[in-house]
Amino acid sequence: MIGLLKGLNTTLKTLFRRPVTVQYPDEHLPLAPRYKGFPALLWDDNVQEPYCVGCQVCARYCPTECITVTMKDNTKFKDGTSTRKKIVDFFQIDMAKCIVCAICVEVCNFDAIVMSDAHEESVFSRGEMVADLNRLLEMGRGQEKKLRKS
Amino acid sequence: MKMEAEKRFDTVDMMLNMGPQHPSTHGVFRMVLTIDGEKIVAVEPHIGYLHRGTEKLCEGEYYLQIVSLFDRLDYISSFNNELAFVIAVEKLMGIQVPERAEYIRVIMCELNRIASHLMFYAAFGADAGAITPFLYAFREREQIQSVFEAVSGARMMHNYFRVGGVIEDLPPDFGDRMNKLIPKLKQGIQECDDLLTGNEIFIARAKGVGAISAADAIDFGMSGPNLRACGVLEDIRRSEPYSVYPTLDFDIPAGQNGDCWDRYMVRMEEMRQSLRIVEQAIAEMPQGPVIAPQVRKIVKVPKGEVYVRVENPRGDFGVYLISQGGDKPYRVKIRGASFCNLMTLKKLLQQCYVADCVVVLGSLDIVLGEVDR
Amino acid sequence: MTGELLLSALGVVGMLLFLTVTTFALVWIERKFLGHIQMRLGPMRTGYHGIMQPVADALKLLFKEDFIPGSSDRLIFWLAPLAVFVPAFLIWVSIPFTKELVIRNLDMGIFYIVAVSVVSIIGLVMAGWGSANKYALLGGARAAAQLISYELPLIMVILSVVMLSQSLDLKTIVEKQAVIPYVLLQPLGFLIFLFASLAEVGRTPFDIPQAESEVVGGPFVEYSGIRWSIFFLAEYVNTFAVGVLGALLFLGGWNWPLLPPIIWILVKSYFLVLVIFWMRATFPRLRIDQLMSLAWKVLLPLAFLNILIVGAHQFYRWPAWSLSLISLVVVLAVGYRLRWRRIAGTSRLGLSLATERRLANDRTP
Amino acid sequence: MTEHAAPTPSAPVDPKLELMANLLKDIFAPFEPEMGYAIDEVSLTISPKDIVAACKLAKENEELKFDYLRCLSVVDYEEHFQVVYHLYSMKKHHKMVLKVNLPKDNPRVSSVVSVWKGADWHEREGAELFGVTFEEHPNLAPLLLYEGFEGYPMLKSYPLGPYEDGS
Repeated sequence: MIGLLKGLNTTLKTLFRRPVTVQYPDEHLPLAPRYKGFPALLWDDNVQEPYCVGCQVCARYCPTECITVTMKDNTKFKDGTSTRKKIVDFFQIDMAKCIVCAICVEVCNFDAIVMSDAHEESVFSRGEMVADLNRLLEMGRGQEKKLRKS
Repeated sequence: MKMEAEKRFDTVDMMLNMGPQHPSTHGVFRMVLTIDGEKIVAVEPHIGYLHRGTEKLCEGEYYLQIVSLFDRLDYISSFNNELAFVIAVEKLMGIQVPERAEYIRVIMCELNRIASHLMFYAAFGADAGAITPFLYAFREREQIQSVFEAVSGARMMHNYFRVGGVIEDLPPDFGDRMNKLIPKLKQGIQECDDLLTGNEIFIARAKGVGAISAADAIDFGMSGPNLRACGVLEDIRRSEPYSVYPTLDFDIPAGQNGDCWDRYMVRMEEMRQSLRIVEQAIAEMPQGPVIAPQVRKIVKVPKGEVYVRVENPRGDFGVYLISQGGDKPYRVKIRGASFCNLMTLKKLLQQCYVADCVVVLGSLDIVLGEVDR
Repeated sequence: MTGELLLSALGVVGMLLFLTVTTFALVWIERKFLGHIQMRLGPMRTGYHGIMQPVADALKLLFKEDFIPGSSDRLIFWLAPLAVFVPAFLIWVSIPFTKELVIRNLDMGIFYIVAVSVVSIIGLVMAGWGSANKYALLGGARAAAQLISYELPLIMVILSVVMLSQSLDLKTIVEKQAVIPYVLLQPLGFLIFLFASLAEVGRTPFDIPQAESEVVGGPFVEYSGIRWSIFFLAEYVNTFAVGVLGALLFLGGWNWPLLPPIIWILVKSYFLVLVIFWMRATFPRLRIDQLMSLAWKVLLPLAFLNILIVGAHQFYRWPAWSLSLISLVVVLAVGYRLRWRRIAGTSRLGLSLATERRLANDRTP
Repeated sequence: MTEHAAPTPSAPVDPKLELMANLLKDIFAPFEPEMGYAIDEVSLTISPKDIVAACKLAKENEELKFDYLRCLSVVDYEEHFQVVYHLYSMKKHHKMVLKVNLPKDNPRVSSVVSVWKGADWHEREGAELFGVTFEEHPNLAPLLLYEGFEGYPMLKSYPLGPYEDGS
């Protein structure tokens, strides 16, 4: 009988404690600074172009092969405004396949890709889960702080 | 010879298919029970619903990528799985891991063990029919997971350990977080204990149910808390020590009867011991680099083979790694702890009731990701 | 004659409305109460702190597809909810809330209530059989075994109350408790009543027929939408009936001073219901064989003992305090025995310090 | 590309390992084992026909007492299959590896379920994923793959293709 009463006492005590949950869509728990959301691309504000040169190392090391990249010659290099000979032409991440492992960030030699804070990316069809270059750059806006300096 | 009337009252056994969509088969496990009323006559486990061919996948992936696959085996205790794999690669390459990295690994693994055992507590309580233990345990687990998030950036599937160390040092506020977390966890575990452990109904449900002898358990390849509940003092952290466990002081709890109750009690005590380890490790952690300097991003492993096992929260998690040189392994065999623990189910469920079968399965604490691989 | 009939009809309609509202209130209270015990908020979206949640749930259930499994026994499947629902509501005809507020007070009111409430067992068995589902069948069989077993101690303990009050009329029973509620006279009887009636309505720790983790809802596993909600309604009405009956039989009904009688009876009933919810939040579930042995080996002998004590008390005209003393002693003795068994049955954890154990590599073969 | 299993350094580095190796060499002498060394354990390659006898010996010998089967793996090498038995002793706290090589066509080996019950599912898995037949196994039914799966997916010859959606 003692154990039963002890259990009742425990539940009675927690009855008057503050709930630990929050009202989710209205209230968000703070994300950790290192939080790994979906990957996003960064924008080089100095030259007005992406950092990504389309070298495909992330695509090669992605465990789920969710990244597709191609590169092209950088027109700004000819103008002399940019130091990048090549620049990303086409970049696509299938967020439905992405397992958020951050290997792409780890292998990137140009600090061009970053794990953003984006995590509430639910959509109504699988096709919408495929993010193109513009959307990735949009997601990466203001996310430079998340770049792991290693 | 039976009377005619008697024959008319003959009963037949009923086949009951439990799972893969059943609330208490802990994922996609299926067992076919043959029951006589409420008594179980025979049981046939069926696995494979979560088979993703991880071993085959490993053969086609770089060492860097495989760590992320190992996260997804025993997804409740990802850190421990990662550890097994990186230790295997390090042994083959002969890498000395910096001490700070070893301590970080141990802290993460032990926190993960607590989180995993809390998950066990939650599910076990729910299996026995109590609803509040689930929420209590998840409340505590949540705090641990936010520490994981701060350290590795992910609450589960961390992908944090690397061959030669860890990917990144601890965040600057780690000490503060742990100072806050440890007393809270202690209190939380005590609360969980108060809620369920002494409860007479719970004792009646767990005590003497699903017992197995030590000899049988070893024969079946049972390991971890399940084996220790039979009274075998076997813990790989002690018997085949890895990382910095030899320098840390902790006890190995063991039960006596090998029944559900002992399995429960061993895990409850292990949580406290893990907290002890975490406290020591934080106190003794040196400064320094967190990854061995000779390790490059693209890991090339020399020819050789190694079998490494670590004490996963569920038991003996083994990795048999064969390399023929190059940047991809030749063969990776994963020995899941739950895979072997689950083999005993047939033995454990002899002469049990239908209600017991749920409790016994819960007490084994299987994770299907590791069973099916 | 017509006037009386009209009045009765009005009373029945009023009672139905009252019970529906009560169910809504209970659902909301249970969810909030459980939520806060588990340190979460419970429903928050619909209205102030989710007060309209039961209404939203009811609407959702009403508009769900009415699904009947193909291989089910259609007639039985269709009849089962009614067989559970009708007795659950019938008993309210003779339950008095205050001296005046009752549809039709019967001289043998408590007898009628016990007799009618037993019928709902059949409904559960029908649901289990008609669903053509093995889980439902198991649940139905469990329900039949459990409800019949617990009927006995329940009736026995009600009998002891009847012996004390010398009446089967609920009004008289309550009036006899004007000074001392029977819970003080027979704590043992009250506890037996509580446990037996918990088992009767299938609430934790006796929710074995429904057992979510074993038979996934038992007899109701194939039911959905409106049919399921009828079972649900009946369950909550029965829970409330346990609260009201407990208040009437043991807590002195509407009998306390200061507040109006109707408030008192509601306060007492809701208090008992809250205790039931509280137990639900705390306890695991018993196993079916343990449940049976509890009924036949513990509760039934205790109920007989209770009758014996009350009988002796009535026959020898002992003072009232002696009855409560004896009853209390028995309660403590049973509690102590349970505690003693706990200590004896619990293995002490063999904690072994394995630090100094010789390690694998130190061993020379 | 490859000749045999793993590289076998000519001699063990660790003296304890050498002691263990000598002991095993003595005990398993009747089976004419081929000694090899993994990083920290001794491996013995024996003939497939002896496997059950060798396992029984390993389990029952007073000095060995290998009562715990750590792992049973099948490896698909270029010339042969290899079944690897990782053993461990809970009583003596030492370990060893037993290996048998099976031919590529019609690989057959006796089951060791009679020695360690824990070999059961490992062998079923090996049979299903590699096509190795474990003779005298009580129930060599498929374990992991879905019903009607064709082929042995863990073979090196089975392509590691891209993920294909079933729909």
